[in-house]
Amino acid sequence: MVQVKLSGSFKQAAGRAEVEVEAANIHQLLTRLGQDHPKLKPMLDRGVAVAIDGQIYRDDQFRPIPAGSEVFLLPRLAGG
Amino acid sequence: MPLDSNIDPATHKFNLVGTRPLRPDGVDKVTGRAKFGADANAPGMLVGKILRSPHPHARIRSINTAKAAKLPGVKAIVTAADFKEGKRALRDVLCNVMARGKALYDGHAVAAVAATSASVARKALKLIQVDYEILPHVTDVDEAMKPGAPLLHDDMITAHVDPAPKKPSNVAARCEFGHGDPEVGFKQADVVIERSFRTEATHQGYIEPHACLASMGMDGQGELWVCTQGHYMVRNTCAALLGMDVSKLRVTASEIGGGFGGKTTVFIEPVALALSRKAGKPVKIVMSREEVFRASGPTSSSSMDVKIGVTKAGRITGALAEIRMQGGAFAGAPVELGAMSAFACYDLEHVKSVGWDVVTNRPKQAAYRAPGAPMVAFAVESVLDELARKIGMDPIELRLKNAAKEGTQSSYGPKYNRIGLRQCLEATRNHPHYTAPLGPNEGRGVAAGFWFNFGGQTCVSLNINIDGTVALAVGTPDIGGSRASMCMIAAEELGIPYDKVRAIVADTSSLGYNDISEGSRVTFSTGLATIQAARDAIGKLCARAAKTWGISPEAVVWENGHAKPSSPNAGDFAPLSLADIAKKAGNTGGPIAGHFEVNADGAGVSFAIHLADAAVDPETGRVQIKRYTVIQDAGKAVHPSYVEGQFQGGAVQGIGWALNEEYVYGKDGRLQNAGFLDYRIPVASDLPMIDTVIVEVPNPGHPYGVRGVGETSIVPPLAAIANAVSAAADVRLTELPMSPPRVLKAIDGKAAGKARR
Amino acid sequence: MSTVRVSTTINGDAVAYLCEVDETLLDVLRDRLGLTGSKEGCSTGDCGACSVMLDGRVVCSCLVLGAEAEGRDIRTVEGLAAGDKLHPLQEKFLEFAALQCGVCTPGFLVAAKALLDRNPDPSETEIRFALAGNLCRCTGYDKIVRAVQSAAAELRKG
Amino acid sequence: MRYEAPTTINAAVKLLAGKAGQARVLAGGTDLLVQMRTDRVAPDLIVDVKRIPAMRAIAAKSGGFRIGAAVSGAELGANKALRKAWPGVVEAANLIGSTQIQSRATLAGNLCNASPAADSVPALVAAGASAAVAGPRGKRTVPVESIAVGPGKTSLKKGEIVEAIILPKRAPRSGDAYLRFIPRTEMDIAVVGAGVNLTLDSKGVCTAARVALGAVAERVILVPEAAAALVGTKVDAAALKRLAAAASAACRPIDDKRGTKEFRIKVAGVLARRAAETALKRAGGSK
Repeated sequence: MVQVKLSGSFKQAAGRAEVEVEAANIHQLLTRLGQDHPKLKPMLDRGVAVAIDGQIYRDDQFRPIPAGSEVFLLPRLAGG
Repeated sequence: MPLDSNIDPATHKFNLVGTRPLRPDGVDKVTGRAKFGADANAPGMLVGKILRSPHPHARIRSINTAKAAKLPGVKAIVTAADFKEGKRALRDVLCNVMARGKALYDGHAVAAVAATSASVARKALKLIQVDYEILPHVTDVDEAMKPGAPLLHDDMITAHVDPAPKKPSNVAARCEFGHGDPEVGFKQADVVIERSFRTEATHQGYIEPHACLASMGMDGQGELWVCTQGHYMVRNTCAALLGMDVSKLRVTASEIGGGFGGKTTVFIEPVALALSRKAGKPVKIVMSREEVFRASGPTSSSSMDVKIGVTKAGRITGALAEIRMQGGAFAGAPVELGAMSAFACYDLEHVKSVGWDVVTNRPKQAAYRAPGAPMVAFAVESVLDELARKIGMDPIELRLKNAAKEGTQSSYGPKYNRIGLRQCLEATRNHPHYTAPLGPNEGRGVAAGFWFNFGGQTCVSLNINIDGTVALAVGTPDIGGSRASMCMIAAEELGIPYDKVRAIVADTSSLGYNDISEGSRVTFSTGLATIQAARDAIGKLCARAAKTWGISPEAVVWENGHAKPSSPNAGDFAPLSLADIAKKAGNTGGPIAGHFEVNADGAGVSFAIHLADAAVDPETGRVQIKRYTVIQDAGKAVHPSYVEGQFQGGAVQGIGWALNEEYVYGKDGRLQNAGFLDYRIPVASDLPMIDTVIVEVPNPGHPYGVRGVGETSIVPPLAAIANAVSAAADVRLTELPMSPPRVLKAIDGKAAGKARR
Repeated sequence: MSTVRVSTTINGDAVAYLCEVDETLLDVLRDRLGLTGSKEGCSTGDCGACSVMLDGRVVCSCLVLGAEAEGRDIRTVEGLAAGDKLHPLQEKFLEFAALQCGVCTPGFLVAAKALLDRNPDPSETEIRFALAGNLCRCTGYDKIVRAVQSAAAELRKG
Repeated sequence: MRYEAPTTINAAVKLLAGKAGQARVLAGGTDLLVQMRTDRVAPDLIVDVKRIPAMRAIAAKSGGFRIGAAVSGAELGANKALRKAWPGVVEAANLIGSTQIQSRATLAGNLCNASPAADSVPALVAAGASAAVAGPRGKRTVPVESIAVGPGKTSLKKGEIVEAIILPKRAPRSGDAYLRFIPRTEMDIAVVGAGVNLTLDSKGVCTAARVALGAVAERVILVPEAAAALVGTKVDAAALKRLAAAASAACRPIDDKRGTKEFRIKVAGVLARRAAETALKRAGGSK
């Protein structure tokens, strides 16, 4: 199980600051999150990034999530 | 060397990385040979020009192009009807490229012509009759949020608000970040300061206007030459808007005359392609400077409230920011990034930032160097400056007491990896500038800044030539000297001289997809891919040597540009140089090339501290920057001259934003200053030298420890200068730009206030 | 619109062209003569990217009509190097990394040459004011000013 | 559109007075070409006056100077005698635009463009300069302040052209100065401009003064009340204060993208005072 920390808008949508999902990589994580928390779905569809132990992943959907790592959901970043 | 090995940048002795060789595109750029967007021509080429709405908000009842079409020399006319209304994600891009139903800002494109000359094209534009129904408009972010404000989009329901609003508004979305409860934090504080701030929209101000040359064949295959930060993005977007197969459009990135985020989207490119398709001839479009200002993307203007509490001992107990940004006529103001970065420099228990993305009748904003962050840093760092004064603490001391470090939970969520904020603060405190004496009417300001830095999709090919030189193909347009850095990196890995590598920016048909050159990602991601492509080639070179020697590839190592047996046990063979192996490549298995494709993640965040001395003329409000120092963590500076250049360039853009640059709209909703005369970017005589200190705290996510450096440098200057000006004038400035009338008003207002007391 | 026939000298070579009355010298250089080294950044004389020498003085070629060039002497960035030898200003711009995107560089080089022709030993302030009509958005001018200082010193050595 | 480059003033006047429709004089071109490019004017005839020798020269004339209408700012700046006699006029002319603009821009062009913010005009008005006008009905000489009548509008009749600017002979112990306010250090249009010209007697008492302001009204204005504040004084602090107040009081500016009314009124006084201090120093007096 992965403990996903949510803050701000994600927390509001999910109704809590932390959710648990069964996922071995980012792709599974996002799929399950969307299924378990329909209110998160539009935000996930708009694009999100996932931070695993402080490293932000924007694109790498099959990045494995090591057991016990700190996982955070973030909006997808765009730059200048 | 194992392919994924990271060297320790702190102890590793580099041959080239960290030196300052001449850039490979340099001679072309000092002799006028370099080809920029507007420098290409094609036989039979037509000139494309765009008709733009003079109204900030108007319904387009009809467009009559009949008269223009009859003008001799006019070969094609297009309107929104000529573009495919495809995927929803591209709807706003399409509507921005060519108005559909309504013109949403002064300068919004409504039609375009291609003609045999510029003068015919100009004449034709005057013959196009557009029947407008003028609608009420709004250009200010706070006005646009009010109930009853003129509505831009009937279907805009604010996203991420629970429950969802029933009625449409100009507010596209809300966002929120943070942890803890600021209200609890404020109760623990000895001093709490709350202030409101405003910043005006500024433009990236690249000197090269948007330009492209499109050529569509009658077989549906197209070529596009364009100045852009991302030619793959241009290809994919244009193909979608024109209903083409991606494979049928080849886009070549010209030399690019500045972008700073402003060339990360499309404006004229789909129009030129549509005109060319219709006319059956090449079409060149070059924006005028006025068009650049009116119709390409400036950044957002903002309105912000910031509240921070500290103890007398200098510990921040609570921090709260509410940020409203207008991003022009379509959703997408960079308020999320602003809200995320607001308090990112600090280690806080109770922190919250809320952002509102608002639409107005202005051109759609485009990314501008650390989008969203500079204005929010202006607000936050101004309040911190005031708090430091209030509790009588040195401003760097206050920041050091609260600085984020490895393991800190960032205000936007995740915990930090290894970061260099503390090192930057300490370097600032030890810099002679920090304690240098000030003259009369002068003030010193300090501010911190943060930027995320990105990675992204990247693809690199490295071909070994027959003579042992190397052709390196990258797919990220070179916006600040990246070809030099990539040649250095490839040569470093291969162990050959710098001038034996030549880097090009490949076109979209020659190399796999690359994300845009944005988010300070190029030296990080393309550099990372170049390292890996070189290591891929080295593996192959070693295999060829092994084959030549008849030993196992595992028994060959690569050292200083040569393949060598890994130990005496492996055999006694004279080392083979890269050139030796290359010469025989045709007989040992064919061409040798290294490739790497990656979703580069692991870009390290970066922090900077800026120090500014400003003199204020108390009688006119005029501000002069007397001294300026940038201290920033680069992780590892590959080419220090270009790292310094990024520091200096960002600082000076920030100086412009702080002092004089602004979009001025009249009551009629029209842009008043669409030119370099009245949109005042800094000139050489406005500035002192910009001193730089490169701090190197390696990024664990990169083999050399590289962090992006391009954007962080624009984050602190607004605040650093505001703090300097506020100190010099002895009154807190809360609105940007701090133009003379605004500064003088503040000075006079304070004097009047004192007189009343 | 009437067409004007013009004979002039560009980078030392005799050149003849036809242009329309409202075409600027910059339009002529770029579109008719293929000399695209001079850049159009604003077309209002505010950015200096189109700087050329006209009878020994630096001008914005966007503010000169093509028709005015009759019998004049014009020098552009393309004429700065002598054969295969770069001018010291060009060399110093490279050495000091005084360019990032490079689109303003031709204008800066022409304007800096005009300055050094008249004032071989300018102060930093004189350099900054002499080049105030050339906008650069990438560098913050620091490295440009240093390159000009160094080129001036080099040229003084002769 | 037609381009002509006559070599005599008579030929230029003839062309301008002809039935060509809208005709424009091209001297430095730094305003005209911008106006053409931005579609604000579309002349039928352009008369380039730079090939008229008399208009390219600076001549000494009855103790003063006659500056041809096609003399550039750079050429003015290079004329030592002129710079010595009228430093305020030359510094004003040399403030117009960049080095590049200086190679082209002219005093006469700055005057005839009739912008209220023209940098050289307050200095010329303060200097008591006049304009030599040639036209189909002959020649006349008028004070420079009578040329502009409003933004972009002049009192010149069809076919008339300013052929030269005339600066009078200098009395001993005279000094002039021009200051403008711009947000940057270069390249901006004046938000306020102030020209001051004064003469002292042997005791350092001001015997004559002229003060002119730019960018605070529909055209450059001469402010006799401000000059009166100086005459009869040693241009001391009290006189300067009265000068500043009179300058501010004479302003009738507008709010625009370059500055507010309030700002212009206040800064006009500040600049008039500072310019007077410089003029005083140049006249050999001391504050």
